[in-house]
Amino acid sequence: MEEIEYNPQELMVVNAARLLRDGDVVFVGVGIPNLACNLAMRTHAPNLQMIYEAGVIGAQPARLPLSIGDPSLVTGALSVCSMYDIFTLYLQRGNVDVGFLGGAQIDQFGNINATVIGDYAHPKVRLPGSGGSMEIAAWANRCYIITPHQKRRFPARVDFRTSIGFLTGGDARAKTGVRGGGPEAIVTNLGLMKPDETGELVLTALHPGIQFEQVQENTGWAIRQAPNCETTAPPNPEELRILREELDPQRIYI
Amino acid sequence: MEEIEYNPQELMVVNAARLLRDGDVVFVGVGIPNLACNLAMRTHAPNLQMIYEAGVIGAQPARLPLSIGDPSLVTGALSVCSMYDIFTLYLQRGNVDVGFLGGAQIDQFGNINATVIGDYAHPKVRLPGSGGSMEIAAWANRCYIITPHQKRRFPARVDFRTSIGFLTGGDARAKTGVRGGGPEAIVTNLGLMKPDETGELVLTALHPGIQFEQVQENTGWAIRQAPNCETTAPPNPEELRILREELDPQRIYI
Amino acid sequence: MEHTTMTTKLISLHNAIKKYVHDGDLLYASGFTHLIPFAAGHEIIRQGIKDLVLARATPDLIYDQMVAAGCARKVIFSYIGNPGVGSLRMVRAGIEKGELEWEEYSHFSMISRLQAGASGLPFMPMKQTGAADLMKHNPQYQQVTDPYTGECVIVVPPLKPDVAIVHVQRSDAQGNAHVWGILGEQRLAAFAAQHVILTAEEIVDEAVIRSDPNRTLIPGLVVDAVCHVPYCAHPSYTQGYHDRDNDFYLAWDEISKTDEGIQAYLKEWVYDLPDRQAYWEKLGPEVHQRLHAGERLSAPVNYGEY
Amino acid sequence: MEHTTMTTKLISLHNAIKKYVHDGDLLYASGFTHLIPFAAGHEIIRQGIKDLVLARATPDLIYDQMVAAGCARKVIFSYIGNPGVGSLRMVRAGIEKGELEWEEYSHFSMISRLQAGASGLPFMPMKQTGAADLMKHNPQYQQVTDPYTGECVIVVPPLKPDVAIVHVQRSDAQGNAHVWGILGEQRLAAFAAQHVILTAEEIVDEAVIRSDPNRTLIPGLVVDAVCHVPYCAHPSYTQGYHDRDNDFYLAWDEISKTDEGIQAYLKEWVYDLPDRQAYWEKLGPEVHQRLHAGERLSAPVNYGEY
Repeated sequence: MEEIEYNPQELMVVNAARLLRDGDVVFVGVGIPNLACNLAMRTHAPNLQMIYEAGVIGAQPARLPLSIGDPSLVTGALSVCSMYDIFTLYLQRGNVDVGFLGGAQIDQFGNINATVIGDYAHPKVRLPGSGGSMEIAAWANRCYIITPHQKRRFPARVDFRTSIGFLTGGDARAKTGVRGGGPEAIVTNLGLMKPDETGELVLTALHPGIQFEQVQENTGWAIRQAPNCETTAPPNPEELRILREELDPQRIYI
Repeated sequence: MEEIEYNPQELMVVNAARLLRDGDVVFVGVGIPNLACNLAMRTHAPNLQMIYEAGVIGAQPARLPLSIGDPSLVTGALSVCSMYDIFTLYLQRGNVDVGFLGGAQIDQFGNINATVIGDYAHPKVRLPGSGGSMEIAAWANRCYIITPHQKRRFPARVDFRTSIGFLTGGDARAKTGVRGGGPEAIVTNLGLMKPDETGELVLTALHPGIQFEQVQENTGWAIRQAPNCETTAPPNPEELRILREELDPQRIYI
Repeated sequence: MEHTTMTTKLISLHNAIKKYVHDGDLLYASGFTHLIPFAAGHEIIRQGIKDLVLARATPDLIYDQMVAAGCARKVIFSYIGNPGVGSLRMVRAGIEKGELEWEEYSHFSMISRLQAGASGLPFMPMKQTGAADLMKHNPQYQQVTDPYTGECVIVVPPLKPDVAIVHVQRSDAQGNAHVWGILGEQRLAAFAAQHVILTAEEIVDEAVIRSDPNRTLIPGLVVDAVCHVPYCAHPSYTQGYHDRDNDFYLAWDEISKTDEGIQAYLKEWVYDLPDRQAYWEKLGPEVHQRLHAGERLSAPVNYGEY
Repeated sequence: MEHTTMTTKLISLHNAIKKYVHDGDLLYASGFTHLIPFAAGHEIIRQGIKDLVLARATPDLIYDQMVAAGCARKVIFSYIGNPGVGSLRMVRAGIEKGELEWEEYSHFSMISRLQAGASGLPFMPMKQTGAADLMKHNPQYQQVTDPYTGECVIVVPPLKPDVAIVHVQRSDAQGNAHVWGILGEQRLAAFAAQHVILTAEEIVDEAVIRSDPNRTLIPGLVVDAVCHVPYCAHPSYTQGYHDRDNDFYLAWDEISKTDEGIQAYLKEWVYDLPDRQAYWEKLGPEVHQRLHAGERLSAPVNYGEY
């Protein structure tokens, strides 16, 4: 069989898409998550529905949007509502199955920092802040994180918890009373991490050709490999064709 | 001068209309209050704005509506919103200057009963209940009541306080923390009652030809006459022309 | 999207009621004066469903008829009048005789319960109204202390109907629906409920819905069943489709004065008819003519092609 | 109504800002990505207004520019990014250097503050998010005990701007405005504020507004000033009128890398121009062409003639 070439972005999009289920209602951002949803819709999840925090349901954008408030998301959408409504009627109500999250730091328990590096009151680096991610992380039924695997992105502890994963592990998340299930998987360019029963992220899959050592080198804590750690199937030609020809022909994100 | 004839409904509409001020935003019901607002708009208050609890702002009905949810209120209105919005953004927020109230009983302190005659749990007569009047009475800047003057309608104490006037008088209303000013006048077919500084309703005006004794006979408490009790000016020909020719030519309410 | 293969949610009203409304359910048939789904109420009566808890801000004639037909064990309401006419005689008699349970609110607190239910919140706050009598009789009203001022704030808990029935002007086969005119509590009832039966005056292509997404107040993702039921709302009305039958609202006041009157009405207009189409035909051309809605079209807006 | 003699609220943006925006005010220039009133921000810069508290869920470039121009003492926000691009360098630098006060929320808690302000409520509740770090640093977050379950509920207090600036597609001379596309917090900001400056792409006859009352999200009764400002939102956009200038959002990331870059930009595009018309003309035909919005009209709805 001929070797199929793909880049790390394509690899992450394909693996994220495969995590989505048919019928999922997804609170989605621009960029990689948007591509993952669209790929899933064109393959195994035709009934997936995308919701944008800007208040858009069922967008059919004719182009890849730069921002989640792009006019192309609105024209031809199924429904557009106010921001208060999207956060209450959809997210807080429990109508969102999946949320995509990101941030500058993700820690051992899937907590995310998108707020500050250093001290909050006197930040070394001031980041954009929560946006909707505090609520998405808490209220979506399950969450996914897609991010390059770099040591600075995966510290043992985040400097600031903008949105929560499993806090300090164990029943810490459940005790807060948040309704959602928390991070279900982190998709990186090296593999997949998932929480174990204590909420600690462990490596559950490696991408083809990646060694565990590469993961450990790029992770800020002593990461454990799940006993049944798998190797992901490489992106298949159809997935890559859809991505390259239909979804991002100008290669903005891939 | 020729004697002008008018009926009690016309008299009440005209006197209620005169209480309205130019620019008032009025939370209005169907029937007599609706006529009063329209008459005020066509005479001294062209900038009066009508709001219906059904969520309609600035209606231009081509006919007199039977209900406050009539389709003729919607076609050609300035704005139509949900019920939650009309009660929050308009009424609770303080954007309503005037509310019109009614009920089966109004007592000495302007409290209204629209709920039950007799015991609440085992009612002798079950009335329709609050609708929006609990909130209108509390949150409109000022309220007016238009009602025929009958003893059974004006007991000393209402059987049930559906919406509040001045409760037991004094600072009782202020102590509840409600934002609105409470009933400012009760317009009847005999005259006008207004609260004195203790919140007790006193007779402040008699309609032409009416004697104080008639008011006392038709009131369930020993009503006091204000020292400066006036006689209202009779409906003038222009007011009556507008009412009869423009507003209610079929004489549904007048 | 073109390749979407969603199965349609279109089923008959008969089957939708059969599938989603069960004895003992908490039902919210929504619509403030406007869009009241009478056809659904009649179908529930025909199916002999019992022990329902009927919640509506304004029970209107629809619940008066359902109470008369023996469908209800309890009503939850904020105004039990026949708007502009007078009493709802059946609901009133049920309460006066102690045969019908009830739970009572003001309009805003009733709608706030739906807002809490639709928002996934444990309560919604409202300002003081000073009207303590009702609060004394309804323990659902509670107070919390405002942490900013120390003052008391009234709160009401979520209302979470088992089923909401929502009538709309036009919907696609997935239940994405355009609604206009008086909006009442339509949207909140749909989001608050566990299941949603949508009845629509027209079933339209998804492209019509997508041409004006801001008009889509009910999204298909909360809808379980989509039923094409023209004239569903009569004697209430559907803005732009037919007028409110004020004559019938006045007539019901007479009909409902006697048990015989009501039973004769239910037999003639509910039990002996198979569905709404037969009902509408039976009303006859004179009524159709009287309730005809003329044309006043909205000025279009441009969403732009991007 | 025909005989209505309301005086128009139409005034120039220059005069509206002069009249309603004062040093030290709490300002909310609304719009989530869409309808951001850049022209108003530029006019505030030109008038040299100082010490403003700038509140917006997403400060976007408009507040970055106002901070750069020295108009602000504090920002209140939930996301200080350049959407899809990266940082808001001026806001970020102000915070990192300790020269700009800030008060921070998540999107929903920020919008809930507006909802409370718009509703006349002392607070709005939200479910637990478990994200204690921000709540620890912002004492505006409080908790109350849910009287129904005994659990803790997060609450936020009302945000009551002195002035809101709201851009809309079309308005009549009284400020009754149709808005479509992404609605963000437009409506809430208008109702929450003490004063409202409305900028409109088009001033239309009242009859256009009345043809579609459900589209009127901002009623004239909360509006103080109506300003006719076409292209007010550039480089943000107005759905159906012009596209978002993504190129400029990318370019600002470069421009704002140096103080010289920013000052040169402000001189050329703000201080040296009298108004938005001059700005739009200066952008030139190529940009106009690039941002052209094609036509996709909404399917009309019938309100009926009753």
